[in-house]
Amino acid sequence: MPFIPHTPADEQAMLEQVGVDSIAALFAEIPAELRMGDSPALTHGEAMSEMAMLRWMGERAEQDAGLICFAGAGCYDHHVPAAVWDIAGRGEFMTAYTPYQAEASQGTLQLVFEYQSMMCALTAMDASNASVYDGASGLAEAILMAVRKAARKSRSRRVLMAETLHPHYRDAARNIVTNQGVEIETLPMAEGRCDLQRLPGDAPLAAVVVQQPNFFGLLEDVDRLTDWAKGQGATVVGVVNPLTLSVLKPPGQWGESGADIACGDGQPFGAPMSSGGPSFGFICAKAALTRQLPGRIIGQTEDASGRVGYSLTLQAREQHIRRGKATSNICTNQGLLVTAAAVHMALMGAKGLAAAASASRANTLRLVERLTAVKGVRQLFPGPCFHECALALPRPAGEVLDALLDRGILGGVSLTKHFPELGNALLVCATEKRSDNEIDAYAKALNSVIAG
Amino acid sequence: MPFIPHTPADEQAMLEQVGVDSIAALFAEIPAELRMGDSPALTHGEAMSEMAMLRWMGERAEQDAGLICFAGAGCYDHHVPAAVWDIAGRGEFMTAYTPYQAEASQGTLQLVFEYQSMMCALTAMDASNASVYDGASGLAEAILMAVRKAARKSRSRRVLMAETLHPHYRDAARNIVTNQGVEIETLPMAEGRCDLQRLPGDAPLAAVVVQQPNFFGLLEDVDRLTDWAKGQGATVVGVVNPLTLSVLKPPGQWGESGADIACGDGQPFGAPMSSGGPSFGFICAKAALTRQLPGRIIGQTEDASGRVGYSLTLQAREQHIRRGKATSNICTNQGLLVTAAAVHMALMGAKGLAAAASASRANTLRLVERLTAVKGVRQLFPGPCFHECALALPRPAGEVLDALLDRGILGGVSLTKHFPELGNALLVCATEKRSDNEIDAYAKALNSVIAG
Amino acid sequence: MSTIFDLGQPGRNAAAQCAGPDGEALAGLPEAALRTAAPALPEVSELQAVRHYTNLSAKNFSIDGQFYPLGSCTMKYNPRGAHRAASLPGFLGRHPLAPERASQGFMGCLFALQEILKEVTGMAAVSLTPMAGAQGEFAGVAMIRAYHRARGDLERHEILTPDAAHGTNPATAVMCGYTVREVAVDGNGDVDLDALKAAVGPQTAGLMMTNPSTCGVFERQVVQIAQVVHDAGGLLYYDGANLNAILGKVRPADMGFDVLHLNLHKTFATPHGGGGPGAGPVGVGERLLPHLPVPVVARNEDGYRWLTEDDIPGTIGRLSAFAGNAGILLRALAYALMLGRAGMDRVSDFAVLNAAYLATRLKAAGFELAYPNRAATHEFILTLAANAKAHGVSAMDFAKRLLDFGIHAPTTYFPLLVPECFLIEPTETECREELDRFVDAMTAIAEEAERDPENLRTAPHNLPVGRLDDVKAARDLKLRWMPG
Amino acid sequence: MSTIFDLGQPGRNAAAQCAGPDGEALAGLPEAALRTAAPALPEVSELQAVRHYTNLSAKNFSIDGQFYPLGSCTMKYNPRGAHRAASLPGFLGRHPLAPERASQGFMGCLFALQEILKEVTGMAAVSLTPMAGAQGEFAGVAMIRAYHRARGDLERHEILTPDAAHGTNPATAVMCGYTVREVAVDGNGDVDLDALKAAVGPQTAGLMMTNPSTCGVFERQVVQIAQVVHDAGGLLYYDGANLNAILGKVRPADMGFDVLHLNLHKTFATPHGGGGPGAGPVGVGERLLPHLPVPVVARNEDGYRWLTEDDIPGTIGRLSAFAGNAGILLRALAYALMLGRAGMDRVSDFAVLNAAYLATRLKAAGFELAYPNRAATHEFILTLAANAKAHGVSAMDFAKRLLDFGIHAPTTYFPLLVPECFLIEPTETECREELDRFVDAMTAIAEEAERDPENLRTAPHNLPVGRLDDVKAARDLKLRWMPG
Ligand SMILES: Cc1ncc(COP(=O)(O)O)c(C=O)c1O
Ligand SMILES: Cc1ncc(COP(=O)(O)O)c(C=O)c1O
Repeated sequence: MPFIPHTPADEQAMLEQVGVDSIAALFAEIPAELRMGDSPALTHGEAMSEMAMLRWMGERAEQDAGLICFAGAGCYDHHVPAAVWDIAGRGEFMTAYTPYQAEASQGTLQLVFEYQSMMCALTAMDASNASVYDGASGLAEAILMAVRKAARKSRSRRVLMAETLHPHYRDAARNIVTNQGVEIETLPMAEGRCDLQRLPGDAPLAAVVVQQPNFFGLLEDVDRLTDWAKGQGATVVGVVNPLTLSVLKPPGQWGESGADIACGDGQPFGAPMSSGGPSFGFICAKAALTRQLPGRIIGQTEDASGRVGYSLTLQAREQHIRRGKATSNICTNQGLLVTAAAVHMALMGAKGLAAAASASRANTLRLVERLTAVKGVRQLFPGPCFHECALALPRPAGEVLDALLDRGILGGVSLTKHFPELGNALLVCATEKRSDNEIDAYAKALNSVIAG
Repeated sequence: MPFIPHTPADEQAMLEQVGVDSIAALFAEIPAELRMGDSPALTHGEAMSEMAMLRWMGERAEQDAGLICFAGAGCYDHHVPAAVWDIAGRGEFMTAYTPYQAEASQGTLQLVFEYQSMMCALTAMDASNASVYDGASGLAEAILMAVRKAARKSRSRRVLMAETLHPHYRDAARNIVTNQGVEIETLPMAEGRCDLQRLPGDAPLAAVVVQQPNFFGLLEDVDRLTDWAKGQGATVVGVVNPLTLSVLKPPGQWGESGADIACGDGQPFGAPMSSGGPSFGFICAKAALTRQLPGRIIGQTEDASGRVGYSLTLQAREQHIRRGKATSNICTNQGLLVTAAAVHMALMGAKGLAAAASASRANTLRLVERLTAVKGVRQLFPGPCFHECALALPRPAGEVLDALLDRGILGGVSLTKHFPELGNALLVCATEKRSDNEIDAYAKALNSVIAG
Repeated sequence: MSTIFDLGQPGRNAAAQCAGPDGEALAGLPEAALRTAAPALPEVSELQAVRHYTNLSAKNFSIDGQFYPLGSCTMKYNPRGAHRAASLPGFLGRHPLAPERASQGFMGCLFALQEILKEVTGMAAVSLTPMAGAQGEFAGVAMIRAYHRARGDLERHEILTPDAAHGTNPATAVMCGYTVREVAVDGNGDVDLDALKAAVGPQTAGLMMTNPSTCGVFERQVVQIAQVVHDAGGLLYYDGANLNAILGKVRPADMGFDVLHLNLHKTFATPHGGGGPGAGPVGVGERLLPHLPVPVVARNEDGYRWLTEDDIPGTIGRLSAFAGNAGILLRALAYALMLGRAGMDRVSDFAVLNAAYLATRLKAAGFELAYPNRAATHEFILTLAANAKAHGVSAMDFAKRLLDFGIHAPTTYFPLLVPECFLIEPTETECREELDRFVDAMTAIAEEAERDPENLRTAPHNLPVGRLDDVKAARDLKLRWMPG
Repeated sequence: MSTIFDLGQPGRNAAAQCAGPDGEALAGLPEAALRTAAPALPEVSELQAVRHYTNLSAKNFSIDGQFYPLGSCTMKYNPRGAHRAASLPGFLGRHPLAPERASQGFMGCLFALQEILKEVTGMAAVSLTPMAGAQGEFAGVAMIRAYHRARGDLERHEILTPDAAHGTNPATAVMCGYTVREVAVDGNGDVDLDALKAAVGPQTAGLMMTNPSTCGVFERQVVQIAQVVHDAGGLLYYDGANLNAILGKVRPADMGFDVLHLNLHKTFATPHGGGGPGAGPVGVGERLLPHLPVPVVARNEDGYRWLTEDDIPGTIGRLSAFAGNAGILLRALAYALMLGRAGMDRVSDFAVLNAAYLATRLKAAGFELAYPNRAATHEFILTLAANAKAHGVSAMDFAKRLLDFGIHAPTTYFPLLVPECFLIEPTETECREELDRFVDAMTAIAEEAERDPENLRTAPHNLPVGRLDDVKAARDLKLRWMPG
């Protein structure tokens, strides 16, 4: 019996102890008419051995494998130091539960405390939680924080969101927060960046949400946006790629007094692409918002003899204590990915992260240079991009991507679905992992696709 | 500086403490004329980052990858439960040294004690060491054990080795033991098995070496061979594939009183093929030979308060104590592979090992059936084989193997080099990992190669 | 233990991880957009980092190291083979936005999992995208909301839950814009049917409950409850956290539920990771089909394809950037494949046998069951109220002392309605000897409670730290490392 | 802790690992060849096995967990990246007998490693096949033997070693059929040149030594020694265990050595695995080229190919079934690639700086250096004889007490000629703070030796077991688990 240790003798002895004569008898309280009957209506078949399962899944994994990845759009093919998952994959981290029993969970607790410290350093914020699901759902939580804050002042439930924000983030956040009557408005873009000419001026805003670098890989004028938003009494939410914060100004320092909340997806810190999950969402905030944070937070404390230790703190924000009055319903978070991220940051250090960010940008610049040398391909928007860039193609992006697949290349992400008005637009990215050869191969392939 | 933690400030402070003004000064005792000079004569180039190194090695690994393996001949493509290397790869096992400090090494020590117990159970022997390098060099050690034993009785240095033994084992053992004046004679084969008609009868023998199943996958009459050899006063050394011992009679029970030494390669227990290494050699012996064993042996003992613990024992056999009088020069062994093997055996249990052995045999039988359906291909020797089988081909084995490579198949091992007298002979093997589809693919490919 | 920050020295780093162009890669970026000082991250060598985190890990209890009978959490063995499967390069290297044509292997896996989950729940369709149980609850309640709205039924503003419900249930209802009304549970752990009848009305959007309930007993009136709620026009939400008790025995659909989530990190054995990640797929009956969250995988002659907003116009939409915790879904599928049809049934067989055995033995050892007249399901509740009264020791003290025995404490003080409560869930992957060890430890602690209660109150004694001061943690907030 | 056997129950198993045809697969095999009873292997569940070995692992010191200044063993950080590289599926899945055409990637790696090792040693050729240092020694001495025999020089039956030599040196000589004569080392750790001159003669096949010597000092007369041995017709063997001290500084070939082995598990940072595996490649000068053990990788226009007995007819032959510890060789190559040319040089820079710093600080703390007039190399020796005399505590007691501080003990009682000896090798991958911690611990122990020597004699006190009775282990031999 896979994963069940009971021998027939165990089973017999245990049934005797319980005082019943069959396992079926243990289910006597279930009304008979509800029972599935003797043979469960499952059709998925005979048990596979581990070996057979690995073969079955291996065949499927193999089917999709081997593309050279030039897609980004919120999920990036960065190098992960080998030590990261050797550590995070240790049973002590991987198979522990949420650290409810602090004394038996100091490993996870101290690690998350260290993670919180690192994230605060990167974002220039005062507090970090222990993770939310991902960047998109995390943005929803950040908005709800702002709305709760506004409830005590302007009572506004209006949120202004940049059109240059990742469209999936916009969708997910909207799908979540509108259930609570939050209204989302869009700050339109001009040439791929927030149109500072079209800032609304009428009613109070609970929050303004800006992404840096934005969905197109372009840099927003976050200082001006922050200052303007603060002038409107809004909470400023910066959606950031944490890797870029190794070289870009941290949200806590945007404008005169900094954004109030920094959130985003931690995928660039140790999470393989893995079809987009698991990664983790992070939320960091200025001190005034600490008690509005959703989810777990770890604090440092002591035992009776003064030894330093760590435990879950401010639990009165959480569902298991406050139930309907909690700051969020989140319970299980993305702990193991935070473990990986902490080890990743410790191994990379500020220097390693800056090197990876810079190398990604250098590769993307080279890629753009090579691709725009192909006839009919040009950079879609003016201005410097970071490590993603939108291109205009002479043919529909979907067709081009399809043809590139035949050449073993995942050529980027088509912008057609979310931005049809941009024409044949493609978002490309080359991380530090892309070699010159791979970049050349892409350029060659694109050339032949477009010529052909 | 990769892997070196010193900052310039560290370096400076440490040099001051030492009282020298440069690192170069620390090497002052090295005669100047011997020094390599300022720039070392290394040409292998600039340091690669971990990422660049993984790309470089990844490209090379990829070059050789993807063949479906039907080769055996001492190295087998068995399934290794995922847990095996998740455990063996833990830093606590992988980055420890030989357990000289027993109290700080109970993990490794108890595990090896358990390993020794498992190997004794499988081989029906009384004692096991903690490993030697591999099956072939281990055989040399076993022969030297027998010779040392004989030195106290017959003083014979003659060893009779079956021709049906793996030719690489014969070579390696000969290369090692002849330095000590040991003479190796060969027991010839008939139809792929030891020729019982041609047993020598003249002079005393120190040892007789038989492999079961033999190199061709055939079963020897180990009972008769053992009884005969014992009658000659020889120590009987059984070279065995430990996986097959899950179903085959253990060496300790061969004949009337059992073989004296069982040795072989532990690769089928948790070691990936990995170009043939690292795996490990095991040596188990009857009680009378315990003190002749080479290498580390773990014993159970106690501390002052009666707690059970484990430590290296019978160290007076070893080079670090006995120097020139040691039973062997072995120091570093193949510990981590023993770790993997112990976990492997614990996870598989007797039942799992028997299942893997049986499935390997079933697959090999199916393979042989399918391949011998190809015109001109036949089983080379009569009699049942275990999970390897020698085939006669209508064309040179090397050519056939080469053509199979183009079809993604590693079709086995050519016997031409070591047994030219056998003609176009090929040794094939299908472990439990080979699927019906893969076996069919091989048959189809062979058909087209031979027809073509 | 020092923090990783304390181990650093200015300028130290793991050089093999620092590969990048020097300087000019940032050329062209506006000065104002750049960071002026490097972030204060750890500055350690690779060995220091590896050693630090290796040693930190040793301070955790985990399934791989300890018995972990944490009620409601289903801490069962997490097969390493499933981890291996999900870690295959083809899966780890797949970009979430890779075209369908280059994703058939992955999508085939998701489809297979959807089908398996449909079968074990009896629901009409499944969406795998929610990233944990609570997000599944959110999706479920949002669908209930969408359903009522789609019918123009706009007055329903209330979600009912048993008062024993898990905290995520009311919290979720609120996140979906509902108010919550709690319904009492009776002395046998069943919902008070009269109270329920009194509570339902035209304001009722739905009821959220789990079965077996959080009291560790099977809700016998589930059919009646469904009737009452349905009659009032509400829908029934099934919190799948307790599915381990009934896998292969009863399908939530057959109990009358309209929508549910599953916790794959519980029932389907994916590791909890010290807090996550999990996966909380939702299943729906016919009524909620039009509102299923996207993406979902469909199959047609040409293979697998994603269903999006275009295919399900009434969808509540996407809830995350991509398609949920794909890697966790793959682990759950691997587990399901290794169990097979018969294995599903055995999960509940032995989960319940283990709980029943443990309950019986603890009772025989003198402990008080909270619901002595009820059969244990996959979990059961002890109340230590008598011990508390007699010796001034709390369930918390018992819990902390258990840690000293190398056993993780059961869930304490949940559900809140049972005083000094221990919610105990052994799971099917623990062997009898381990359960016996638990009984021995509990017995020893109960004896100690008489002899030396102070030793319980100051426990644990054998762990890296003694009992931690939670009040201080919340009062003198230290949420990040500070130099010096 | 229980053994894995004690955890079992008849009939229990990890069922997901039991896949095979029932019964008839063995049909056709002679009854007499079959086993009559299943072997008494553990009968445990998968969780039991994982938990047992996870918890066992916690009872080990290791580089990943502790400072491990074990002299002569070079316990440096084992890069995880190198482990990852060697674990690439293309490497793990390669069959050793795959044809050359399907092995160019792997063979290219071996060739690259051969070249790097040639460069750092100055030797003319390298064979990677020996599986550890001692097998490298065997190969080296066997080549010396083959050399003399090939020249018809059959009378040379003796190998010289310094009396401080590592035990494998004399043991190897004997395995190669030689007798051993030990040459005294003087009070400064150098070989006594006069004693050497007296010892050499027509019977001398060669001399085995390492440099820096096992006394932790650089043998300054190495050129003279080489001269003496060569003049007598003998060859010089270099034991590469101490190469960490001179990497990038001096090449053994330039010191006059004819043949050597390297311990890649020391100098090239491959993990020691709790005992192994290692890799002990041999390098040779021109004279021994004809005798190199096979296989070796060569490169020509068409790519890489194996050199075998056919190419090197004078070879001492193969020493193992295949091509040595391939996976370890790949790790060493990965390490060398990450160091690059400059990194090689830095290894000895900082290995020596760390040792010199530690020696200086320990001396300042009152400890006695065995060779106070000599510069430390990558390692150095303390003699605790004074402490032993004054307080009745031995180097062993110091060693055991160090374990209580979470520091692995240095090598004790080797080399034997230094009384109460601690051979200390910090390696270059440890940071200064760790060295300081070692000094603090030693200082505290030395103080304790005065105050409470019994506490040293009964150490360790903080480990899973107290000091183990080695005498009992050897007397009441228990080498395997027995039921009940
Ligand atoms: C009964 C119950 N419902 C819901 C949840 C929430 O699930 P998750 O933690 O996956 O969000 C839990 C988790 O502990 C639970 O026990
Ligand atoms: C000086 C010296 N020579 C030789 C050896 C033997 O090397 P190995 O253990 O790799 O066989 C060692 C190992 O400890 C050593 O320290």
